[in-house]
Amino acid sequence: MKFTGVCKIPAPREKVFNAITDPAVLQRCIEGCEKMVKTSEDSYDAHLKIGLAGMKGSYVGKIQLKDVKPPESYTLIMSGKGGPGFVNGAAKISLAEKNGETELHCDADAQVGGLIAAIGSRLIEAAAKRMADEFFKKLAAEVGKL
Amino acid sequence: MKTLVKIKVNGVRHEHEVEPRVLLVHFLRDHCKLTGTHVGCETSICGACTILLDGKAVKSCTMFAVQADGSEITTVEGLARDGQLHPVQEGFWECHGLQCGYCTPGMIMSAVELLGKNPKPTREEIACGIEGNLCRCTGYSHIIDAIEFAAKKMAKKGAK
Amino acid sequence: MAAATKKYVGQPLKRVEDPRLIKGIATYIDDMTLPGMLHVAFLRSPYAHAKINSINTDAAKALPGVIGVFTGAEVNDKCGVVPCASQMPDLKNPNHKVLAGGRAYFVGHAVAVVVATDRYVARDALDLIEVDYEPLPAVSDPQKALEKNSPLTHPELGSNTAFTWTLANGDIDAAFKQADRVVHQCMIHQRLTPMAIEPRGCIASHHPGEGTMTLWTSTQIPHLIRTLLPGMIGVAENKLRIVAPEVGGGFGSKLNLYAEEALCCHLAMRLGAPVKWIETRRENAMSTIHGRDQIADYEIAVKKDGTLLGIKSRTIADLGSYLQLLTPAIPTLTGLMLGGCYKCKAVRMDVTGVYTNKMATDAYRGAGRPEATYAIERMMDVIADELGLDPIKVRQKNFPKPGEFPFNTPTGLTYDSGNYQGALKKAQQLVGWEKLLKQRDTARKAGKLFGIGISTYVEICALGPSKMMAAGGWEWGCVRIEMSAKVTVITGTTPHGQGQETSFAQIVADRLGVPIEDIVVMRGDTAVAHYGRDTYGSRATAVGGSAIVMCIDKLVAKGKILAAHLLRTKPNKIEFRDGNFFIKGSPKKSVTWKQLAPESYLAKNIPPNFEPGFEASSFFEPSNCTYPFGTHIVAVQIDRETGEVTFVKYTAVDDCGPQINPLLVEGQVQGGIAHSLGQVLFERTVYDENAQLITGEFMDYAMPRAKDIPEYLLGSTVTPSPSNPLGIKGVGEAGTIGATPAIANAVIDALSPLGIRHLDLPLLPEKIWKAIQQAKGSQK
Amino acid sequence: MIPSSFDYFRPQNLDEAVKFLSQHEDAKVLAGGHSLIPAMKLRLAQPGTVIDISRIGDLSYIREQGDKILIGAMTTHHDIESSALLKEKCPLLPEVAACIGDVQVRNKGTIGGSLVHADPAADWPAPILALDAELEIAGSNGRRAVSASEFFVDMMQTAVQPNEILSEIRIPKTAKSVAYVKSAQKASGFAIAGVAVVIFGNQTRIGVTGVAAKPFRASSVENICADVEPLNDIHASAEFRAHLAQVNARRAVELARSRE
Repeated sequence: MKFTGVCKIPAPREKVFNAITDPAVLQRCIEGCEKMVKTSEDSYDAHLKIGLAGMKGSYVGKIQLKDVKPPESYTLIMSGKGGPGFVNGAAKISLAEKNGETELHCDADAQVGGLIAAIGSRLIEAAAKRMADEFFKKLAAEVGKL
Repeated sequence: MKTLVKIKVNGVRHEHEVEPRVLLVHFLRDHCKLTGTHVGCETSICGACTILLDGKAVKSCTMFAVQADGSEITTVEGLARDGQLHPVQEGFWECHGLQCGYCTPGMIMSAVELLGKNPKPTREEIACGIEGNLCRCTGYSHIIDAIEFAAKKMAKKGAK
Repeated sequence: MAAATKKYVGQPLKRVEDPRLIKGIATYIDDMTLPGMLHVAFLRSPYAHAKINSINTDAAKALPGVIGVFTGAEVNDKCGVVPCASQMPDLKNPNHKVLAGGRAYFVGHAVAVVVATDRYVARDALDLIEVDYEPLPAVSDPQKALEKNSPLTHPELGSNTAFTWTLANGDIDAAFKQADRVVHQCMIHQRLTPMAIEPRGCIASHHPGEGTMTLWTSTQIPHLIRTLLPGMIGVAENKLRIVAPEVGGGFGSKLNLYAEEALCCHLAMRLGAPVKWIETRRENAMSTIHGRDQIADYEIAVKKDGTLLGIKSRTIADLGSYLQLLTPAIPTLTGLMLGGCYKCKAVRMDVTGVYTNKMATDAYRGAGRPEATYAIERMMDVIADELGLDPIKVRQKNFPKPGEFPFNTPTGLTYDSGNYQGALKKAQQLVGWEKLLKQRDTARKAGKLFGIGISTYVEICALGPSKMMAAGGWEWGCVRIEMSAKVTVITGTTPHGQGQETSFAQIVADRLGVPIEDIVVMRGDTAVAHYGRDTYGSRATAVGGSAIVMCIDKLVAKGKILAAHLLRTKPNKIEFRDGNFFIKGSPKKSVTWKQLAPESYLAKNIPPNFEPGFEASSFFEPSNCTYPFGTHIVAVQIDRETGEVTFVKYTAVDDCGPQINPLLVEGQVQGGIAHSLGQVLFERTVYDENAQLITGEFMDYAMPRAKDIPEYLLGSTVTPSPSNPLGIKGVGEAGTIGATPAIANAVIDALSPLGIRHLDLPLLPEKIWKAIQQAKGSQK
Repeated sequence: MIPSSFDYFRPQNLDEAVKFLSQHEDAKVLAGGHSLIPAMKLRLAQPGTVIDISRIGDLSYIREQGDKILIGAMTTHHDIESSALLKEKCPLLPEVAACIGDVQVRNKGTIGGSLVHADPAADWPAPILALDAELEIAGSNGRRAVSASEFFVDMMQTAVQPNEILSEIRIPKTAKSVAYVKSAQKASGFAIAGVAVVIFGNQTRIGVTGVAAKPFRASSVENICADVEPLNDIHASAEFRAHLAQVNARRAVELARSRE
């Protein structure tokens, strides 16, 4: 499943970059992220409770930041698994500054497996998109707060 | 944690202490020992588990037994009376409306409900009436024949 | 041979097996309970390919009610590998174990097994097992699997190619040199899920005192399992009893010995208690065999007038991730039937069997033959289209005439008997051919997309002579006239819906001259039916029924000896008719089975050297397979805007030889057509590019429903087969084999005015709509 | 096939139900069960508490009140399909009900359960939007009403909060000039593109389901999907969904007009 998203955040690039590489901010922006623990220089363990309506699943995942090039880009590698299946993905995040605003590009490729792939096929793409929208919305708010 | 569930099945009272999560179909099969009602899927599609709950066809795999507490259920085992087959059962036998027989109890229960609501269905109406029941053997044509046969038989009986 | 008066044979009798089924008192596997029985549940891999670093079962083991939790490390060295009966030179076999070891290689691969006192507890325990998977790259597309840099399904095999197989007969190069034209088309035979409504399941019970094992399992092949299981669990064949109780549909998916069956036997021994496993639908969709899945390039060399000269095919067969019983054999059956019902001097088929990270493919209704028939019958239309000929005339031109049988095919088979033109003609009459053509003209003039499709098919059935089969192609039967003159018939076939309890009783009643009510047919239990080769490949009545006929002949011969003794004459003076043994010319001097049977069992007044009792058993070895054939004609209309296909007419004329019970034959044909209709219009097993299974439930795998079924006009012709004493050809797969190309051809014919020549199955509304859009675009 | 364990409550009335709901954080309301139970059997949903509202008798009714018809949230699809009152005064609902699932599903499944589950491919949202229905929601602070357009928030998310229960659906009476045309997903019967049309004089109102993550009111008959991003899955591409929505809208309008 491929996913591309763009959002504009009215803040300078450095500020946005710092926010999206700060685990505390990430935790607040990722819907259902209950815990995020740093395990090494650029790796984190995350506990997520995500899903749709009553169909929530608990996932335990690892997040790793790779090819970090402040303040322009990095790649977020994540793998998570839980009762209903697993999600593995990589998202290339790049930031461009225009007129004091930061344009965030997200190019993600995710693999969904297990029950969620089989049962939720028609919902997954839309759900992922919704989660991303939510993430961007919260991120903009977070950056505003900084 | 267990709850007492009382259900009248085929005219006989059954009372069993079960967990709330026990599915009605398992209550019937495992606790009442009525294994004519079958399970073919878990998403409420195949209809092999169809029973009559207070006269209405429902899928017993998509109900908890506690939900049926206090109700009256008819399963395929309860259709024949005094050794006399129900006309729908007769129809299935006469018209070769079954092969492996696994979907048959559910199919028969749906047909019974259909003929209760619509005693003179067209072939198309019959097909719609059993849309909630999958059969992999017969290709349905003989099942439709069987239900037509039953409708005629029941009309004759009613006329007498 | 016993003289048979046809009192029962040929009658559309209702089935003797039905009362228990319609009353809901039949016994399927899940209806059985044994004292002290434990329940088994499997944890299955959500990954298409992953290294298993560790499995922690502590929490699951600690759950009250859990008796044991086992992983591959604990059971794989105690159980043999899942057997594959088809031998092929250079076949690479990954030796599939009962549980995944260090690696899971398809979604649904069993990774651990739980045994508990209750099925609810067993399910709960699955959630408590922690598996550390390390995802590995997976391959889903068989064509990509053959590319150089593809991930390997089994790295230790060094390649995804499991085998290559070539069938070559006749001078193919010469055929193509002589051709006026070479017609080419690539076709995809999509993956399908058999989806018997009853999922699989089994109960294993070990008796340590005797050292015996009983396995009740929802299977088509208890006897083959008894042959193969010793190699997996180490219990000798003569200590194994396999029982197929009532079986809720098979369609080939239960023509297998699966890992779960062997593992349940092992667990029953290990834990000293009977164990039961019942598959869920989702498990059934991901870890019971799938069918079809071939991608093939077909080239046919033809003369201008439509004469076939040579057929070439290069086929990629997607085997999935491992070999089940017949996995590699399926595409070879395709090869054998590639010539269809046509004369053609040269055939060449090259098959590459490929491993991918998916469930194994194997025999699903038709097993390799629907691919062949679909290919050749689709190609006949493409040829007609390219040459501007009438598709019926092209077919007729290449039919062997009735006098040309037995007909040797370029693939090395000998078609037993046939009258292809006869079936075609009858189908045309039945459908009202000329009127139907006019109806199409009128519809097209009104701007409608209306199409007529035809298929003239031949199939290979009644499998088959033992030289063609891995484990024997004979069949066993036994007939016993009891002391009471009631008759017990035991067949080595394992009917599971086909109705042989009735059709065999019909055969026996006529041939023994006893009332059909006095006959019981037993099947499916190796303790009762000692030997058998079971039910698949449309073989049960043709081969199994013939074994029964042999038994009857023996009993009648024996009856004559005893009758002669009682009537004080010589056996060669005794005639037998309708249950009466009488002295030739003096029909009043007679005895019946009712008198003979007690005499024989009491044995007080029998001739010298006469063996008491009345029981005969026989192994019947067919001289050849049978080749049923027929013609299906279909008319459809397509909604131009939505791509929806609706049936206007469906006519089929099938020739399965003499019919024992026309009602059952009709049921088989209708059921078979429904499988085809599903395949042509909507069924497909979908794995995504990472080999995740998307169609894992009835929510996503579309099954035919009553509303989808057209009204049928069915007919038959009768051409007996010389391969067996009944002349029967078999009918279990005819519908599926004949219907697929007919329906597809009708849809393509409807689209042909737009310039559309071929679309791959399934012909989903969206695919049709897109093709219409494209055609419109290119016409502009 | 087997759900995980839960505590089960069967309240006698709506107030009690709402009270239970607010007391149990991990609770789900069980109505007809045809969305929740399959999800529980696959363990996609594992509520700790299930509150069965099916015995609350005063939630199952179809009655006339002024220019409206009131439908209790626990009314089954079948009761709507066969209601003489609705056939006469709001024929769109019986027409839609007949398209839902199959006979057995319609006998047990409820309009309220389906609406709150808010599956983007469910049938009910289309007529509810086209009719501009009003939905009454019960919570611990009494009852509130929302309009159909406020009700559907997102995919599987409605205005009904976790501690609330949908109690009633209020629909306007209409003429016979209504129609529902649906392209169904072949396997499950869910809508790929379901279009409900209500013609009120010269006003045509169109509700669309199955096409996007959220059901919607189309602003123009000519371009049904102008404002939405169609879903994409193995059963239909976004392009095909949009096309079917357009075709079905035209057909539904024609059908509704023919009934005028």
